Amino acid sequence: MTLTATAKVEGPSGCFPRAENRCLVASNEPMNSEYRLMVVNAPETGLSAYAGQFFHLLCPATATEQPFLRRPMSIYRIDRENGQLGFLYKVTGKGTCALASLAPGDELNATGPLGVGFSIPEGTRHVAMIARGVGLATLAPLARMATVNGAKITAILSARAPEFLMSRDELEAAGAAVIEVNDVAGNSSPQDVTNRLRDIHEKTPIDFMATCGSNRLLSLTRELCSEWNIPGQVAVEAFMGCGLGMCFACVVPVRDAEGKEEMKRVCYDGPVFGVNEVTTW
Amino acid sequence: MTLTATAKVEGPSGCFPRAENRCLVASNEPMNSEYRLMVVNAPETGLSAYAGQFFHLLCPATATEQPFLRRPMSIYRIDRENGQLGFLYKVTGKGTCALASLAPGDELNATGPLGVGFSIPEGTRHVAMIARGVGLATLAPLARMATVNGAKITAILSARAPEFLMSRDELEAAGAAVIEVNDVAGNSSPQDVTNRLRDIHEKTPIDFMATCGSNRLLSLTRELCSEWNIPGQVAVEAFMGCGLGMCFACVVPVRDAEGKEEMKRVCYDGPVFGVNEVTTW
Amino acid sequence: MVDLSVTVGGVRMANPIMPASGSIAEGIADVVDLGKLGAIVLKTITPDIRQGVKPPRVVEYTDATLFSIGIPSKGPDYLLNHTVPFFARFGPPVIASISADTAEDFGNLAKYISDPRIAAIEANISCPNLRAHGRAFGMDPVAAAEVIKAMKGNTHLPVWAKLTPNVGDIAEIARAVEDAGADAVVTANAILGMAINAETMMPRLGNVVGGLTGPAVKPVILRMVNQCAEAVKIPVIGCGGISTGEDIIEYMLAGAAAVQIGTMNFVHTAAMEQSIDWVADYCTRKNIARVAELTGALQLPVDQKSEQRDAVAL
Amino acid sequence: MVDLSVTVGGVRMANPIMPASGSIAEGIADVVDLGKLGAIVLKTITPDIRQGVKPPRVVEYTDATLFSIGIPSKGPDYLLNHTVPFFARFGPPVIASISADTAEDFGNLAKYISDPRIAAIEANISCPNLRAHGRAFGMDPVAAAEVIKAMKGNTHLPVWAKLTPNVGDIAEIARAVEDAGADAVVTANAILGMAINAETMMPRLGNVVGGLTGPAVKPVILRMVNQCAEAVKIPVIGCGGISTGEDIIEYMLAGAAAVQIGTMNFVHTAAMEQSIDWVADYCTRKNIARVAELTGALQLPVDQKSEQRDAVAL
Ligand SMILES: Cc1cc2nc3c(=O)[nH]c(=O)nc-3n(C[C@H](O)[C@H](O)[C@H](O)COP(=O)(O)OP(=O)(O)OC[C@H]3O[C@@H](n4cnc5c(N)ncnc54)[C@H](O)[C@@H]3O)c2cc1C
Ligand SMILES: Cc1cc2nc3c(=O)[nH]c(=O)nc-3n(C[C@H](O)[C@H](O)[C@H](O)COP(=O)(O)OP(=O)(O)OC[C@H]3O[C@@H](n4cnc5c(N)ncnc54)[C@H](O)[C@@H]3O)c2cc1C
Ligand SMILES: Cc1cc2nc3c(=O)[nH]c(=O)nc-3n(C[C@H](O)[C@H](O)[C@H](O)COP(=O)(O)O)c2cc1C
Ligand SMILES: Cc1cc2nc3c(=O)[nH]c(=O)nc-3n(C[C@H](O)[C@H](O)[C@H](O)COP(=O)(O)O)c2cc1C
Ligand code: FES
Ligand code: FES
Repeated sequence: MTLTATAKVEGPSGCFPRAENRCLVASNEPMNSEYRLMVVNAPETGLSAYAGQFFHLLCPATATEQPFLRRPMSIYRIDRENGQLGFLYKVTGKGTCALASLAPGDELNATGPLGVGFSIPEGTRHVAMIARGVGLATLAPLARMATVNGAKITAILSARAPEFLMSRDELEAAGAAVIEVNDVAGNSSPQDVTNRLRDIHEKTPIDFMATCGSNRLLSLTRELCSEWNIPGQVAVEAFMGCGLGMCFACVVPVRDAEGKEEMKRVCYDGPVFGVNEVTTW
Repeated sequence: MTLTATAKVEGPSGCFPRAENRCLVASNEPMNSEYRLMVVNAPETGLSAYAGQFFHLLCPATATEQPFLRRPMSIYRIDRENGQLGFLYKVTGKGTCALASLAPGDELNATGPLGVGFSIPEGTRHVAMIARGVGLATLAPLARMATVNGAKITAILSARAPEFLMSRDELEAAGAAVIEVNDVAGNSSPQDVTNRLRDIHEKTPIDFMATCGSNRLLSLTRELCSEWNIPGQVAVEAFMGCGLGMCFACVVPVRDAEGKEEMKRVCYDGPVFGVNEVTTW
Repeated sequence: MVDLSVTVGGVRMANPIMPASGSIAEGIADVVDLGKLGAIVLKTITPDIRQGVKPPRVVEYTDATLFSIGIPSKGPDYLLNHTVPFFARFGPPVIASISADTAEDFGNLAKYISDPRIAAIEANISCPNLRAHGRAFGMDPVAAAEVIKAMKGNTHLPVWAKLTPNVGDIAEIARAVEDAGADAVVTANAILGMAINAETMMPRLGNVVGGLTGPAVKPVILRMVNQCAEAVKIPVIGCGGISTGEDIIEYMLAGAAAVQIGTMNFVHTAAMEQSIDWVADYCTRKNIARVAELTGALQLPVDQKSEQRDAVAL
Repeated sequence: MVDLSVTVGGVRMANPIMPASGSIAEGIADVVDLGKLGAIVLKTITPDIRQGVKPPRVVEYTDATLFSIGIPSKGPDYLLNHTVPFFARFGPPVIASISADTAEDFGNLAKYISDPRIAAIEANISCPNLRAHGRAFGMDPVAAAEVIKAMKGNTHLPVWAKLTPNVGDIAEIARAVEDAGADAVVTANAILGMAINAETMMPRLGNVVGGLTGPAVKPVILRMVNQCAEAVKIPVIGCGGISTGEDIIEYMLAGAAAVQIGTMNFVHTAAMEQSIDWVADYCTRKNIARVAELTGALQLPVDQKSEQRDAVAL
């Protein structure tokens, strides 16, 4: 048995587990030159989100951008006490530029929670998560999920340069041991990270791994998982149309245990898959 | 000979008498519950406008409105000393709502000056103008044009109710004698206005009339002009595509002296026509 | 109380609003009360199992999308054992949609899925006809009619012909399928389009071409609905570019008996429910007792009737 | 320095950018330096004098317009005595555009206006063919070919065939006009559309239907340009939905040898000039010596070539 869908445990009991949540922006501040954190006050349904799920955000029209489709954003912070959700996003193009224009008090229409998130197998003692870039946003709530389940968590955060490292505080508050690596310091190569993980595993055996945000980190996670014979999960990204499993735009090839490939929907069958299920993305 | 196109006298001498003027909004304030006055700092080409001409305004995209085409607005104020243009506009739909969102310091892209405006025949001694609603915006600069040409000007301003009357100061500053009538007071019927004009004409003969903004005012102007055998002009409105005489969307039937009808472009052949040229609009 | 019910191509519906094929799946039931819809139209299935085309599968425009999915299909057994039971429990009539490589295969598939839980079968004839070098069945009146005949000969369920807009004269195709026995036409599927990335010099879609859908196509499809409604006696179901109740009224005035909403379900899951309410309010406000009265109620000024209607004169 | 020049359908141009027929008139010379354009395409004229259709003549969408003008025309004498001299003085080649009710009239008009100041004649075959109940010449390969043959038999000037997009298979029409001797095809005119006002229950256009133009039509016309370029050897001129230099690159990659900009001239008079600069910068940045190299340079991943290209599979 695995512990999945926190929503099913803590979420609202109505028949509509997902909704177009009309949230109110509480803050929307830059974290560094590329990333912003948007915190919103969300209705009950929105707050039933758990790690690895995402919301499909309606990006407002601005003088320069009129995004038509919604944009998927992982849930970065779930603060049920204060009724708030947080999204950590990189300002990339049309949609995220438009999101960046939202001011406190503005409405954010957020459909969700969507997708199948992380599920930490029962009895897990030590979770290792490895995130880079946007992947951080996706993995952050996993720390609290692990802690709640009585597991220890080690988080390796990777970035181009130290100034792009984020969320140490967020993660430590959730009980994670945080290790930061970056390209400038030269300690973020797959080999370096693998060595670090071997050291950690030596001291406190890792029995579950999670990753997101880089193909190279996925490869090394997959290798270590198979070496140590433990489960591992990855959150996958894809261009989305609907976010609700309806349009089949977001498919990736997923391999079952027998190696048979099938196109699966990142938004509905994922975004979290087993590290061995995902081939390329 | 008639005195037309002030632009040709005072305008810039370059080969491009019209331009996409990049103006800066100086102010954009409500005048009453329906109308706003936008004053912008305009480049030289824009300032060559004269009474009866218009600009084709690019309306900014907002969260709720994305107007695609430009919107035509008569030039309401030409302040060459301060390098400013003024537009008096009624907030009606998409485009004008979007205009209303502009704040001081924002850019307004205004193509113009466009069209053929009023031309006061040389030797004119007494101009009578009759305006209602939006027509006021179009006729206001005529007062200064008349004054500059040494003519006296009487302006009859008509409105639904006294609170919708505007521009008395603007007109008086330009040297006009202003008479206000409105539906609530019950002195704005065509009959009442005609009687007023007859009285005025009796004292100081009117030798040119101009009108805009109401079919009924056009009819009475046409009748008085033919009765007194004086010229009269009217500024006409039409839905526009390009504003530059290129798309032929803005046509109205125009009758020549022999009564032959031809479709003419309001934006290029007009918007000002002789009162006898225009049939319906 | 306004009577919103309509009977369209053998199917009685509580209101004229349904999803377009391929625009909903099980996931929508987590968000929307499907019981309120006029009908529930399922995604097209094929006789075989298909994975669809290579991603990327979507390109976005200001108010349109270009999708190329390639009709992934789990086949007829999955439809009957999973999809139909899942949707049938909500109440509204369930409309299946099928596609196949040949007219005979359309017929066989229609027979195979003829099931009392299905209220009608939509024939997606926008898909490639293997016998005509991959041109859509719906581009040719003869091929389109053959599909409908093959289906009508194999099922007692009503058959709706979903036309492709990628034709010169859609009325001709509508007449052909009417003559072949179709119970309604759905006008229309997506408009064939292409997107290129100037920087990479490559197509933006894995499949190079895709179907343009969403608000931007409304003027084109509205014109086609009007042309079909003038050409045939069977009901016309409007589909393409509809996002609001106001759009629905426009389609009905142009001649549609009912409508389908597609892409807008991806952006606003509430679009269908909200537009049902809007249509009801409109009828109340306009004193229209039965929504069905709106069908074809467009007012043409007398002198407009004779003008150029079949060609662009700019 | 990038070589922007192209030779298209018998006309040498300094760059591949020109206005679409009907999108400029004398007024633009007050704002834009016409000397910079690749060519100057004039509005369509007819043999007779016409006033056009009843207003309203334009409806606006988020990024498109629906115009119905009806080709007001002052006839060929006005063209030769006023329009041509006005535009010829700016330098770029002047392209006339003609339309008529029958193929013979196209031929006669072409002959009448064959004048050394005109570099080529565009045949606007989107207009109604009186012999085919008002359906456009361009909807039928035979009628389209007849028009081109009639013109080619009557003038030594190059003839460009401006196709209508309101067809199922535009490549077929392109091949027909190529066989008939056309020197280039222009792909394409406006897409037939309709607009209804739900409140008044009336059409929004005086002529009921009109032509959809502007950015929203780009994916559809881009696909048609690609289909035409694959079908014929004569140059294809892309027209429809172009507003920026980036759009022009996309059209050239899809197979266009040159492009025409229409509706965008109404919104941004600077659109053509700015896009010439953008294209030059793009070529410099990409190390492309001659803009003509871009024509048809779209990169197709190998495995994309075999996929479904002629039908929508969603
Ligand atoms: C499940 C999921 C969770 C995500 N979580 C986060 C997050 O927490 N923080 C964050 O910064 N980003 C996240 N992303 C990526 C984010 O959705 C994209 O960066 C965003 O859509 C880019 O939109 P844009 O308009 O700013 O960029 P543009 O590049 O202008 O987008 C253009 C088009 O490409 C699509 N697109 C571009 N990049 C992506 C992408 N990576 N994934 C999906 N569609 C894309 C957009 O939808 C749009 O249609 C997530 C993606 C997925 C699928
Ligand atoms: C030469 C000229 C001068 C004008 N001067 C003024 C002025 O000084 N002050 C003022 O308040 N108004 C003026 N108008 C009218 C003004 O242009 C319209 O009120 C405005 O275009 C409405 O746009 P909207 O988007 O707010 O309204 P909407 O009703 O949302 O417009 C919808 C569509 O209708 C068109 N449209 C609607 N009404 C008109 C109209 N009367 N004329 C042209 N197109 C219209 C718009 O272009 C648009 O395409 C003038 C019109 C013309 C032709
Ligand atoms: C992602 C997607 C998938 C679709 N799948 C199908 C399908 O399986 N069968 C079908 O007949 N039409 C399909 N369509 C077309 C829609 O049913 C509809 O005809 C089209 O989207 C136009 O409507 P719209 O503008 O409201 O989206 C699909 C459209 C989209 C966008
Ligand atoms: C107002 C208007 C008038 C037009 N007049 C003509 C015309 O006279 N002859 C012609 O061949 N095309 C005419 N067209 C079509 C354009 O030349 C062009 O094919 C179409 O607008 C698509 O290009 P666009 O999307 O860049 O506008 C006209 C288009 C518009 C909008
Ligand atoms: S985004 Fe539509 S199915 Fe995943
Ligand atoms: S608005 Fe285009 S000609 Fe007047």
